[in-house]
Amino acid sequence: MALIYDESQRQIAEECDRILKNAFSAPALKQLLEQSGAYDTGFWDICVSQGWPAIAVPEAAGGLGLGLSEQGIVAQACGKVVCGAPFLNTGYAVSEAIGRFGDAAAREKWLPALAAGEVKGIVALAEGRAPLPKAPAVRFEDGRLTGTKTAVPGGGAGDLAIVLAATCDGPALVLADLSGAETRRHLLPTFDNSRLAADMAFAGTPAQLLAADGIQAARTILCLLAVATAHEQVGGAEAVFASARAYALERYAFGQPLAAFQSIKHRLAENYTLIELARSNAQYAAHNVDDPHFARYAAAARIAATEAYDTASRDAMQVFGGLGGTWEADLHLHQRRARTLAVEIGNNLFWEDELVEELRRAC
Amino acid sequence: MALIYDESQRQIAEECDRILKNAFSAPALKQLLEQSGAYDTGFWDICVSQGWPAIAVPEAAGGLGLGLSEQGIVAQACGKVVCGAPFLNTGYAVSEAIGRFGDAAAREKWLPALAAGEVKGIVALAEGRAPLPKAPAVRFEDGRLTGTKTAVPGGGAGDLAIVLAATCDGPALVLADLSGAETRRHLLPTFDNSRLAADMAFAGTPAQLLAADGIQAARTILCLLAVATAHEQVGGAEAVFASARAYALERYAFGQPLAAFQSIKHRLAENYTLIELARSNAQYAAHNVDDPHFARYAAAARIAATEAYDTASRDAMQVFGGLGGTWEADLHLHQRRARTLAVEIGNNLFWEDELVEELRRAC
Amino acid sequence: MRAETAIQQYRETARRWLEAHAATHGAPARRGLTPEQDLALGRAWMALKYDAGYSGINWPREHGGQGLGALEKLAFEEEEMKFGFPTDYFAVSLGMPVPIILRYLTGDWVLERARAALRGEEIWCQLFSEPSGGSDLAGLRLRATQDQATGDWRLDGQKLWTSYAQYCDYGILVARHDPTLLKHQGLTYFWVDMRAPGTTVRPIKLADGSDHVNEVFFDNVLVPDSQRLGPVGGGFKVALETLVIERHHASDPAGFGPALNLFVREAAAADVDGVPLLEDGRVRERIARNYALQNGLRAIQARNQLMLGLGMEPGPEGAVNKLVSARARQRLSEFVLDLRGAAGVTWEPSGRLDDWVRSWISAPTGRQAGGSDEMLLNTIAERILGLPQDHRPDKGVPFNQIPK
Amino acid sequence: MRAETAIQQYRETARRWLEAHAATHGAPARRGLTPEQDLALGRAWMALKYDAGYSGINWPREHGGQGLGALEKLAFEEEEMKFGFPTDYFAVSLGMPVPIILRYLTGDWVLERARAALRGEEIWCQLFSEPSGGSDLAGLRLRATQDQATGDWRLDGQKLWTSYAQYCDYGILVARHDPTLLKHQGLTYFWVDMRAPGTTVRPIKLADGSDHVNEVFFDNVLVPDSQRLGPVGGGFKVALETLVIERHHASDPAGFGPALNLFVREAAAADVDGVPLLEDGRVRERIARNYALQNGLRAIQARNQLMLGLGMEPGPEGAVNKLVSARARQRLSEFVLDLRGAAGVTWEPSGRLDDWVRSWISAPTGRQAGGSDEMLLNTIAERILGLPQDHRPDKGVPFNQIPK
Repeated sequence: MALIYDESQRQIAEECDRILKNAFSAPALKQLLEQSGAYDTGFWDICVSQGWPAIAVPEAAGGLGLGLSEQGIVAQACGKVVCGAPFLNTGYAVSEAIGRFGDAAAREKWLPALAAGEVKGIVALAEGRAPLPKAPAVRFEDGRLTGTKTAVPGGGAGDLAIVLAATCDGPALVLADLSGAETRRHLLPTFDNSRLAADMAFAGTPAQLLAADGIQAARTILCLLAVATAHEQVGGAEAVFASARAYALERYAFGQPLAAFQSIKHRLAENYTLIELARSNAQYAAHNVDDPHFARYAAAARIAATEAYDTASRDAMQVFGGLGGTWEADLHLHQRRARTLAVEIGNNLFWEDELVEELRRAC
Repeated sequence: MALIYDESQRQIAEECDRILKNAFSAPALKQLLEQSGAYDTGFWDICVSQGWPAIAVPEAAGGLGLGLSEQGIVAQACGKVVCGAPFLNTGYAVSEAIGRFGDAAAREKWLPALAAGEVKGIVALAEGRAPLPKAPAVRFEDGRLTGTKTAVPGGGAGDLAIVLAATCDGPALVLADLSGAETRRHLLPTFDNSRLAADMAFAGTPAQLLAADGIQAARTILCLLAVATAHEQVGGAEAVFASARAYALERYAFGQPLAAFQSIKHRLAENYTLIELARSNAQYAAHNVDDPHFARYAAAARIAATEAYDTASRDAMQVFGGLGGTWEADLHLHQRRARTLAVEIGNNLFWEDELVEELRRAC
Repeated sequence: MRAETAIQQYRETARRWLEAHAATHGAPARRGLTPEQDLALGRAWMALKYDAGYSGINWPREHGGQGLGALEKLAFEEEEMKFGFPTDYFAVSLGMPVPIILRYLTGDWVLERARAALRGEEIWCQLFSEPSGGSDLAGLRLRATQDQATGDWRLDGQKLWTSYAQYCDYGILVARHDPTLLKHQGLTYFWVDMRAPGTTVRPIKLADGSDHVNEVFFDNVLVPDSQRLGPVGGGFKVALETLVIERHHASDPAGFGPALNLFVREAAAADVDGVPLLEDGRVRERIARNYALQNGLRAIQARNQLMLGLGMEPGPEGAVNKLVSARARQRLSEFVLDLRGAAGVTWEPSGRLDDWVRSWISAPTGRQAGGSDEMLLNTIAERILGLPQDHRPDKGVPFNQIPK
Repeated sequence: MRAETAIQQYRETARRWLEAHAATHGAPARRGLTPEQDLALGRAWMALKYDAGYSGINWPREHGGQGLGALEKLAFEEEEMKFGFPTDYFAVSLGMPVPIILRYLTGDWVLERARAALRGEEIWCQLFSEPSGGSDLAGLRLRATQDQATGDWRLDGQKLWTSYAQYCDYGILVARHDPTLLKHQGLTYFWVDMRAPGTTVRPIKLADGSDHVNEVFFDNVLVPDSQRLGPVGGGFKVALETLVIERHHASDPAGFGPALNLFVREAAAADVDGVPLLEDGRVRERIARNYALQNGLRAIQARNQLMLGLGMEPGPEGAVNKLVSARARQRLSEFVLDLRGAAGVTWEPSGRLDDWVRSWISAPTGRQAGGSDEMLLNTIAERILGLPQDHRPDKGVPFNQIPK
């Protein structure tokens, strides 16, 4: 890993862009918006065939043994095309959780399957408005989970989940096998349906302990997921910003290109600035994944990425004028995804709090 | 009082502008910045000779018997010229406190003197960072005050203060006579010295009770003061905005007036917007001084006015370019005053909290 | 003061009347209706208003109106707005097209149109915007070609963003009759029959799933010269005249999004891991800033109405409403999604005004309709503050030589 | 990787050396000094650096430098910055004027100037800006008139914003030799002796009370033609060349205001009526947003330095630093005053970098120095994003016919 991508990392980035460029289909994505419970299986097949779920899985477990920087590179490419399935980053989070906290049996059982894309990993930590609930309503007892996690991203199709659940000794991080009939999924209608948000009702779902200090373990995984997601957000921001820039150059008003108006120029320059800050934050966090201050870099990356993607998609619609608000213009794909990614793993208020606590401790 | 100024109110406004235009002296104001403890006595003499301290004092007590709208009109005119003494609005607050909460003796003793400008009223409610401290360190017992209020605006020269002070029955609002040797004033060096901020050490200062429910009474007075101050802030914002507009029209760069650049146009248009919102909020609050929702209108006026003045002065300096940051350019008079008025009677965090509590109660 | 009281009484009476019909024609009655059913309810509502004397409140009596002032109209609209009546379909129709034809035409035919429009039986649309640019009215390209023999016209081209065109009977339209003239000089103004052969309406689906704006295509559509309003080449002037007819509308300081008290209520009822949302300074800041903004807009509106009532011309500061309220609505709606946590993504498309997700998803359109932020800022800068116009390379150039 | 380690070692060595001198020449030693004393300390510090081999780090050895790379220079500057050494007086001098004369002149005289400048014995200023506009370099008006007989020049006019001119021995200057030519073509470049008769330096007092920038007046000042750099009419080109010499500086993500951890510390220690400030979401938001911004800038800087070390040209994104850091500094400093309550107004003028009031009061100047926000945004838009230039009515027009 490096702050500047090395040759192989640059190759990964280019290869991802090349592959996804040909696979991207706005009409298909928009079709997914209008139904609940479907995701872009074609997109996911590409991920699997390209070995992307294996990136951060150790080589011994059938993975590529790469790290968060490479995960981020792929996520960024997927973000550019508003990827049609949520499992790449959530699967990474599950792999990391198993790799860091699981026993040998768990690692042997699940990591190769995750790496091969045979098992789709998802993350079910949040409850209600709390990304890391101090007293989860979902309980873990005798190897079984009971209770409901609401609006779990990917919940409609995940096979394996990391779950923050209450035990007699406080919240623990556990690994839940979702394949059986003990788990009921209630798909939610959302403004970004291919994320497969679902309420997950556990009624004796088999699970195993990953970490007894569940909050701390979950926080570690959430930070990793946040950095991977930040890359995805940056990719989305870059793509929607590129659309806005191109449109401003091509479209004329009052006899000159929109891009000649200072208000448009400055808006785009501000967008560029936010995106560069977000990208640099994300790369920096990924590069420093083993640093004692990783948590603050992760929070900074998350905050900057959320602001950049929200702003770039909001402003792109503004640059496009009336056209920007149409179903046809595709910009709303980014508008939706920007917000979905902004709330799925904790809003910026949560991450601001996390960051301030980190900084306070250092004072 | 009216939402649209009537003929007599318009006359007051014009008369104030006319008088103060001739009295305004930027060099004198800048001289005041460089010394502690001096205020613009010439300005205050004008206020007194014009009868402005008498505006809201009842006619029976030697006043003009007008109200908050008129107080605001004068404050707005004074704000335009970065008035060189703080006593007009603080005196109004003291008069209102006495008029609303004082007994007949207090009214007879103090109101005529306040109206005549013989006595300068000031407001000493805050302690530390709390505009309305729940447990003031200053105590009121047996008709005497003990303890210290820090950074009291006008503290360097005030004769009579309303003070929020602890009693056995909780915080009370009291009226303190500052003329004796029991009160020591320690003038503070500030970035806006003519405001006469001073630490006031009370060592047996004679005082009398105005209201036993001190927080509620103080809040009422603070709201009145906030609306008067909002007018002053609007006046300041208008003046500094007018400078920026004029400069942008007159100054050329790249062969065209600054005002032809869209970034400058839009910045000024945004300023105009903030100022119009602030002015309308302030007038609305003054007009509705007897409305049960006055507290929320006052908070809204305060919040909008602080934002407008801060922004207009910040942006004016930006429009002026390098020149804006010079001592000579006078804009820093507004920069300083904007911030001084922003913090003197509670920052916007405080007023946001006040407003939200009002709205919450209605829910 | 007397005028104020009279208006107050008018408002009270109207409110009582509106309240009496809210259950049958207001928001509750509209839940679950198909668009066709909703339109039918709207027509019924218009007829009801007509019969009760609440149609064309500030129109002259000889045009079928009530002969009252802008103030009565505003008072009624403000009250009507609160109940969610199905009036959207008719707002443009009665706001601009019908008044302008009443100004340019005389006789029974036009009076009959006015009556039918007031009763909701007929709807008129305004065909100004084109794909070439919503902000640049005079940049339109739709061609009007005059037959030298008959004097009649043929229209060819496309209009865009035409609200409710799919339901409209007639429209007003500006076309370019001569592209070799300067931009503003080559325009001519007509009214058209939306059912004339060659006219095609195609709804545009918006990001929020709604489709009440349209593209309208004109393919060799015959328009008799008698349907021309104003002289050949006078189209721009008539268009500007049209746009200023409806100077005083009731506006919504919430930017036509959910009311702020809904936000306060939602935040007051919620917590994050036991900490009440309303205790969070960030939530408080949003509430307070939005309240101050909306209160400022209400104050401006109240003052302007008072001035109207006194026969004075309201100040120009009303122009800030749409700029700040639409932007603020967008940010506040976004923030609501944040506060809802992961479940903030939940949504089923609806047309409901109290739906924060709809408010957020349609906000970009809200920031364009009636002028983009940039246009509004320019308008404030130029018209109110007297700052110079932007550089305009299209000035003094024949239309067909302007860079596109 | 090897290069990275070598730099790391260079940095460590430098830091140890800097630490050893912090007490005698750094921030603590400067407290309470008069400006003259501080300058004297600065000169002593420069001599010390020169003797230790830390002067002109990336200058060629033949010019008196160390012959190292930009990376070593940046590493040293970043470390040096932390201790508050009195280096301000010399930054411009060594950054642009001396390098440009070294490029255009040869011989002992110029080498002697370089050595004296590196040792802090002589200081050079840059006389570019004028009252007519800081942003518009080529709009300058100071006249240079050539004596047809001798070929020498007379300067008449005024420069503005010249940093530390009151202490300077020499300066570089652009003047207009022919106002009938196009704006960019009528300029010629000179070096000048700041003590030449007719030269008057007048310090400008800034809002924060400081006066290290100046007006410089030229009244019929004789400048031999030998002091011309580049051809007559080539002044704009030499000026641009000057501006790009110092491409890579150590920048400060706090916008040269107090460090963010000072804010966190202040907020962590304070409460409002018993509620800790750091619990307030509004305070948290400011801290977190500023941290994310500064961390992003640090990340860009770290990456660019790595690239320099690898012999690659850093990306253009460094341009965002000054734009966002100066703005953010202004807002954060304002907010600190808010948090301090009524006592937030307390202040005695000081030059201390950890003074939030000074930071706030001087922020407007910070947002201008090195390019206003508007210019920086234009630069990003045009140079990085490839968007069109603004409308430029001054283009293609003789200078004396441009509207002023």
